[in-house]
Amino acid sequence: MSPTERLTDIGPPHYQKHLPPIVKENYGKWLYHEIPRPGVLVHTAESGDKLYSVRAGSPRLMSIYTIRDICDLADKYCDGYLRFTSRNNIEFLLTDESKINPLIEELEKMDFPVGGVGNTISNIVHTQGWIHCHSAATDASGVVKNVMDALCDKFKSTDLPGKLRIALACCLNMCGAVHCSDIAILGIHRRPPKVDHTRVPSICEIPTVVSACPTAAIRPEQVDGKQSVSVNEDLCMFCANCYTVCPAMTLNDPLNDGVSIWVGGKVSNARHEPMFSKLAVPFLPNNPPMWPEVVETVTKIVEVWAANARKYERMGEWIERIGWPRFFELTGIEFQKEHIDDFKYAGLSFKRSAHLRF
Amino acid sequence: MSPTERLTDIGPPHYQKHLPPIVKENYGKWLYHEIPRPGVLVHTAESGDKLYSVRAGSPRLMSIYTIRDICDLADKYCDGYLRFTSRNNIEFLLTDESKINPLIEELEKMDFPVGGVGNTISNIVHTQGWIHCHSAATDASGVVKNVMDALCDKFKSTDLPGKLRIALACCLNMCGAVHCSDIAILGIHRRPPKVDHTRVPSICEIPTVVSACPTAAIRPEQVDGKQSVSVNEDLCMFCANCYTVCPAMTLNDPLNDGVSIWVGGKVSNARHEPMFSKLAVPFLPNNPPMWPEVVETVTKIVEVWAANARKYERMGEWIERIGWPRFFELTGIEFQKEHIDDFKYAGLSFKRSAHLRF
Amino acid sequence: MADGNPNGKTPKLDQLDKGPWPSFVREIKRAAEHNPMCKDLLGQLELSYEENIGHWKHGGIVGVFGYGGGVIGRYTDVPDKFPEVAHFHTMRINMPAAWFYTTESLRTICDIWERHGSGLTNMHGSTGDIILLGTRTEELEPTFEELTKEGFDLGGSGSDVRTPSCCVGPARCEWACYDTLDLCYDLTMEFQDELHRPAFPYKFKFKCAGCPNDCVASVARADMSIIGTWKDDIQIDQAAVKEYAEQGLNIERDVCGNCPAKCMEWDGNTLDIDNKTCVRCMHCINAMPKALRPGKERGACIMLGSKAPIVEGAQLSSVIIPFMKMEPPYQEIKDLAERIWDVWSEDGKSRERVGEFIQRVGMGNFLEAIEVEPSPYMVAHPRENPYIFYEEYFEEGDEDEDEDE
Amino acid sequence: MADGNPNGKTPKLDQLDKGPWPSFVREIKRAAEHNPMCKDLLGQLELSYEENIGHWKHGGIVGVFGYGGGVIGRYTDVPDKFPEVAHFHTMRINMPAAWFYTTESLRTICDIWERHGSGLTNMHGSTGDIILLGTRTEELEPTFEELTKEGFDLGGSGSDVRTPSCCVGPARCEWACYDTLDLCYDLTMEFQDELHRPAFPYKFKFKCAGCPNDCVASVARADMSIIGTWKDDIQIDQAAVKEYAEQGLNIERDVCGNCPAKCMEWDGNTLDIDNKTCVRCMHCINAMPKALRPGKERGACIMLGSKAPIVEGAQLSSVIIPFMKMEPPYQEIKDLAERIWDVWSEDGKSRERVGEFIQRVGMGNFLEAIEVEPSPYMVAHPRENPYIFYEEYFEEGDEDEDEDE
Ligand code: SRM
Ligand code: SRM
Ligand code: SRM
Ligand code: SRM
Ligand code: SF4
Ligand code: SF4
Ligand code: SF4
Ligand code: SF4
Ligand code: SF4
Ligand code: SF4
Ligand code: SF4
Ligand code: SF4
Repeated sequence: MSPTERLTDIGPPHYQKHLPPIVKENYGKWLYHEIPRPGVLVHTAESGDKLYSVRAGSPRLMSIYTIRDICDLADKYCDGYLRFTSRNNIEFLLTDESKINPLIEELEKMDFPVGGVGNTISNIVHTQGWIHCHSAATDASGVVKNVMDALCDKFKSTDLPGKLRIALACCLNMCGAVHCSDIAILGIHRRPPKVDHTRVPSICEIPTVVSACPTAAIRPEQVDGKQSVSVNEDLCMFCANCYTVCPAMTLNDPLNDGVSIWVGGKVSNARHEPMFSKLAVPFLPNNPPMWPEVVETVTKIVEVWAANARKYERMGEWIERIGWPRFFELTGIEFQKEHIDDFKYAGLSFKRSAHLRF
Repeated sequence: MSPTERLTDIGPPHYQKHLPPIVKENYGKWLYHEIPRPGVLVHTAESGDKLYSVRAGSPRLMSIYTIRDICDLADKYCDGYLRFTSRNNIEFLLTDESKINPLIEELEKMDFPVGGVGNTISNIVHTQGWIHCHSAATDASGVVKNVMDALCDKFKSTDLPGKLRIALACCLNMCGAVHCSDIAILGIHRRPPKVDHTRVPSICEIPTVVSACPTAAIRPEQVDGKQSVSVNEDLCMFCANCYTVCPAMTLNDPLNDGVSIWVGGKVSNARHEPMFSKLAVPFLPNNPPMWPEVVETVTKIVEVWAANARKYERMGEWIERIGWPRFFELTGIEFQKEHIDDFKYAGLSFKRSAHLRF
Repeated sequence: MADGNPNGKTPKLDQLDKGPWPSFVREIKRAAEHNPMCKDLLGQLELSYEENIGHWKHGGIVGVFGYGGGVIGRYTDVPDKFPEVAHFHTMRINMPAAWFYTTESLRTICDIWERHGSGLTNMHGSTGDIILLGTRTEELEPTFEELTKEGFDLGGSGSDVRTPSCCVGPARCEWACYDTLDLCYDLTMEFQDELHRPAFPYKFKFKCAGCPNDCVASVARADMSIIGTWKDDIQIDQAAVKEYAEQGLNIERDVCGNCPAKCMEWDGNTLDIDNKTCVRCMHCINAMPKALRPGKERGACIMLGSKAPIVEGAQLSSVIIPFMKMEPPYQEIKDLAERIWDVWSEDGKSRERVGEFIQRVGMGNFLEAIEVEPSPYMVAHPRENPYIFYEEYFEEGDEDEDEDE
Repeated sequence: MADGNPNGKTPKLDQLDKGPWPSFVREIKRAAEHNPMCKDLLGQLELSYEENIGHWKHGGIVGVFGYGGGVIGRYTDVPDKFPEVAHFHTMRINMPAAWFYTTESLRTICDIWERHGSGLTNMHGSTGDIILLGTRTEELEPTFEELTKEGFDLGGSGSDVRTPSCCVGPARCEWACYDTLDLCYDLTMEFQDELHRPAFPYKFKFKCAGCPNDCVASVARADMSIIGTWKDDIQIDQAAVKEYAEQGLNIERDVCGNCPAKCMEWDGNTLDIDNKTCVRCMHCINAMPKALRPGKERGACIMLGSKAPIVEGAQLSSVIIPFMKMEPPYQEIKDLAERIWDVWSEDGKSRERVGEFIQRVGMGNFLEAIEVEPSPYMVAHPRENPYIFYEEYFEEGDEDEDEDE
């Protein structure tokens, strides 16, 4: 058939079609909110109407069968409306307060934890990993499952100093935009690309490959008569940008791929301006299916923060107050050469004052 | 004569030879200090001894005849001891309190202003300018004289919010290390080097010249048979580093050389960490002998700060509290394209949050 | 079957089938009961867990007719072992603004995906799309046809406008300073062509947050971050403030003490805010939602350029327009976006995000090109280095006249 | 004479011969009464004031026998007009530590300069030297000979150790955390050869400040900045604190309120400092010198790398050793300096300051080379970008063993 007969460029359905009546009626007229119990929000409107949101954790990777179960719940308790959050949690929108507890009971029977509201740990924003991406240095879903299993009680509580946002990205492309998270889990390579000289000439554009390298580690090179490239391994910091533009330069390496941990980022403007996450642990091994080293490290950091931070202090704000030397001391993490920036802006991250805590 | 007979490598005289007895006796045993009147410090030692320091402003460029006058005063009032400060002021060290006022009277008769102590404007750290340097984009002594004439009363007072440090450098080499001053006056060029192709080949090392340029604006070039260089004017930002290594590439330009004004730097660790000065005014003309535009601008900035800053607030701390938009509003200085960084770290100086004051 | 799962066993993955957090393994197994693709997906994943390496080939270009984006091609590198995932493409479906759904529309999508795909999804992808995870090339077009009939369209991928997203905003939040859902929807519809037909140097993302809390992390991951704010004074209900105090909130320490602008004073009776100094960070409002509210003169701050680290290092968006009214038809922001695209498409290098482009050409030059006046709001502070590309200078003879450009 | 000063007149400069601030013009005129060089200096300066341009040629290399530094060669570019400044070299004389003088020694220098030079000086140069301003090449050696006889030596210039300087410190300051004068003198004597005979890629400056107030601006203009500090608790005299309060100092607002670490509490009776959080900024001590004093466990923080902007942009020094005891013979810091010089001289490019060198090779590599362990004290924060040059990795076969280097 010809494109003219096809529907294209229709865009998403209009949001209003998907808003529950109470939202339509009080749209833009909300007055304030409260948190009556973990996982539940009550928003009160100028009209006096009250909207109850029950938030449940989700694995993000869901089968249509589970989605249908969720729809059944929404039909039963929310007149057929629900939403997802920007961190992939499920929100059930109720108008009848009395239905909250029954809904929560059913959710828990179905193994959906209720929480993630207020000063707590919410769901982990994450990416594809070995489920769907060619570029992954670690799995996403598996690591997330293990970490959330360990932190699930904190997801259900609201007694942390402030919000704690964890994100995971399985490679430096950082689809999870983990670079501004309280705790970031980042898949990393540690070996240079293996150049497949038989395929480079046919499937890669040499100039593109060469210019893709931020450290100019890649040079054009003749390999038995054919145009290919060579990599100066000393200049390579394993970003995999070359691989993104040239499938014949893979960095995946079962022995040396692994996970790095970053801390102290935030995006909200509340109190402190947005901050990037900073390197906490340069390398932890991929150790499926449980990734115990990752779980242990993340849990330790969370606990030290929870025990020491003041009310409202996000991870980065807390560390700024106590200083990095104390952070490493309290978490028992070893400070290494890798922690010191040596990329473009390196000098600006050096300690350029005598403000010292002993 | 042969070097063996000569005295060399003897270094400076031992400092102890130049310390007044009261200093020797109380060396390292000072307890506290007070500021009994503008320009005077009293240091009390554990022994109870009191040392009175009277600080006088100096032009820094002094003839031996004036130095001898100063020595006469030191002989008369200080048993033949005196010192200079890190900002080129003269300090008379007295043990007899009753001699303070007579000394100050004599100093004022000799046109030496007494002050610079406490929360005040001290002497202007500066450089050679047209008095002695080939590289100068403006004069040093002349500008300093005019600015200090205008601010002399503030040198003599102690009622400013905090210390205010002004420095001048006559070119980007910044011998005055003006880059961390509350107010910096910086001589600047605005036109690319004029390459003298007749001299470059003979007196300059082409590779050195080429590599001296931070923006890679300089290329080797054959000019009527001889090796010389060409400058891509679009890439030139007038730093004059090429001129420093190659006298045949002068940037001095009577029409376009001038002065830029920078604000908000500090070096002490008191309260805020050390800060670089930031661009306030990109260009003011060289207008000798009085440099009225420079004097007016600096005075205006000082007055706005003095009127608005809180106790202890240095220029940069004050601006950080009120925000840059308000600084430009209060001083009436126009914000231009030039104010926005476009060098190496540019992006880091952009406003990367929604922290906005309206 | 292959090593990795002798006769379909997945001992490693099975260990993730338990624990308090909902299990993605259980989801795949559940789908595997109906769909062989998912069985092989499990098998391949078990193999990855054994070998510590992924088994997907570098994506090939596949898609639906007339679109340049919306589909991510994916093929296994062990087709002999797992033939069912020989093709395993994902489709990105543009979600409704703020991820509100009727169960009816969700079920419709599930039904379509049951007919044409693996039955697995991501609710949602990091950009915000509904991710339909895993299908064969020949199923793309039919799936697309059914989706569009039901009123759904593909999202972005490749060098195009990516699916815009927004926070829940006015739909359920008392702090929304503009209508995030409406702007998000309006921009998405206005730029359908740019979204489906990649014509830029690289991807371009819009994210709309209703206030400085930035609940869609726009400042970190949108080429254009639109963050609600206000110009006038914070609305204070002093009585309600007192109530918070009585209920035990330490206003002095926890509210005033955390104010980044140090512009609040609490004398035990009244809360005083110096609104000229307030940086609109939201903290005090967050801490006392019943007592404080954003001002009434509302709009948004437009910021540009955030992105992940590849390849010049991660960037946060920075202010380009400190305050813009946000009302339909949103012409001002649309014009701004198009001026930016013109300049960037003209001079941007391939795979250079707009944030990297600005760094390379210089903010000052960029502003001139998009016809926006420089403002101190755009900088944390003016330049610290003296390397100024002066453009104005005197020529011999015009000492007395104005400077030349 | 030439235009610029027909028959010696200097109408422009004359306008700077008045005003409340001491006039450099008056100084030159005064010297001009005895020395023709100064007459021509005036004339040339008047010419510069008329033409808005300097009239000095790019310096040539002149000096005293056996030294590579200490003299700055200077020649006029209008010798026909001002023959007396055909040569106008400056000599840098190493000042006594902290610029203390007996009038006797000052007079001696004046007398020598009267015989051999213009009679003009800078008290002092920005690096700290006594600057003898203007003489002829043939006068350099005789001047040097007389100076050394009187116990004075030249300072540094060129790619050598520059004249170290220090704050007044223990000589007249209650806050000195180490003996700045003694360290300054000791380093100067220890490194005489490095000071007089340029052998480095570029200049290297030492500046010694007795406490974090940094009264010699060492953090901004020394390749090695040595800043006094303490490890234990700030000494508090509570009674004296109260006195300040009674005399009207608002301790809550002006002292505690300005504490960058927010680690002080004043209840109207006692001042409490959380010394584990205190960043040793000096503010509270500065504000109440009679009540507070630095702790007793004193030493210095060693910082590296500050410099002016040419050519990679200005730098501030950064922490390399957070705390070092500072006692004669100061072996530890001397060894550190020499290890740094070895590495820098070996691998540094020409005209690359040590701070720029560290940036180029990377702090981590630099630390390995100078044998200093990495410490979190060296950074404001760990890296933000994921571009890590991992050096350790596993080889096939050693899965279970430790990692290789
Ligand atoms: C539902 C959601 C918006 C959406 O469209 O989906 C949302 C909803 C609310 N956010 Fe948010 N935020 C949501 C993601 C975010 C994000 C984005 C993210 O996490 O990726 C941020 C930025 C986080 C960061 O800075 O890294 C975010 C930073 C905030 C803040 C600032 C917190 C802080 O102290 O930095 C507040 C204010 C507060 O919590 O007091 C806030 C407050 C709120 C309020 C109270 C707004 C309101 O009055 O309704 C809502 C309930 C808060 C809660 O869940 O505790 N919301 N909020 C998102 C729920 C995600 C989830 O499932 O957990
Ligand atoms: C004499 C001198 C040291 C020397 O060896 O010559 C000196 C002496 C003192 N300084 Fe300083 N400072 C001296 C240059 C500096 C410098 C360096 C400079 O200006 O180039 C600084 C760093 C300035 C900056 O941050 O840009 C400096 C930052 C301080 C501070 C921190 C002020 C602040 O709030 O940032 C204090 C503490 C205070 O003033 O309360 C201080 C305090 C002092 C005290 C009170 C120390 C003491 O107890 O004796 C001395 C008298 C202060 C005064 O003059 O008000 N001194 N002081 C220098 C006098 C220069 C002059 O003639 O004006
Ligand atoms: C599916 C998704 C991850 C997820 O599981 O949610 C994803 C998956 C991929 N991203 Fe992404 N990105 C996804 C959101 C993001 C985000 C987050 C966001 O949009 O808010 C980012 C960081 C923000 C940003 O744009 O900088 C992101 C930054 C990247 C980058 C780095 C771009 C850069 O300029 O730094 C790449 C590399 C590239 O573009 O070549 C990339 C490339 C990719 C590719 C196409 C792999 C590749 O190199 O071609 C991945 C396909 C995986 C697969 O097989 O399915 N993805 N990617 C997200 C899109 C789902 C959706 O449409 O909702
Ligand atoms: C005399 C003095 C200025 C003054 O009037 O006080 C001075 C004068 C010159 N400096 Fe300087 N510098 C002087 C202190 C400084 C300082 C301040 C300091 O040492 O604390 C700095 C900034 C700190 C630093 O070292 O970065 C300084 C940074 C420079 C630079 C830039 C160096 C850099 O790495 O960025 C140059 C250019 C060069 O070295 O080629 C320079 C070059 C020069 C030259 C030699 C000009 C040249 O390009 O060859 C000047 C000779 C002028 C003349 O004819 O007399 N001068 N120079 C200062 C030395 C007097 C003394 O010994 O006490
Ligand atoms: S982060 Fe990397 S590996 Fe993970 S989905 Fe994105 S591109 Fe793929
Ligand atoms: S991985 Fe990154 S640094 Fe290494 S060669 Fe490829 S592009 Fe260059
Ligand atoms: S700042 Fe420039 S012009 Fe001034 S003395 Fe230093 S080098 Fe010469
Ligand atoms: S002045 Fe600076 S930028 Fe211009 S050519 Fe010379 S070295 Fe390059
Ligand atoms: S960003 Fe602001 S308006 Fe939007 S949901 Fe979050 S708090 Fe509400
Ligand atoms: S919004 Fe933030 S800055 Fe403004 S008053 Fe409240 S806390 Fe302070
Ligand atoms: S630096 Fe510290 S010790 Fe030295 S003079 Fe200044 S205040 Fe005193
Ligand atoms: S020295 Fe500075 S940081 Fe420490 S307590 Fe005093 S003011 Fe606070």
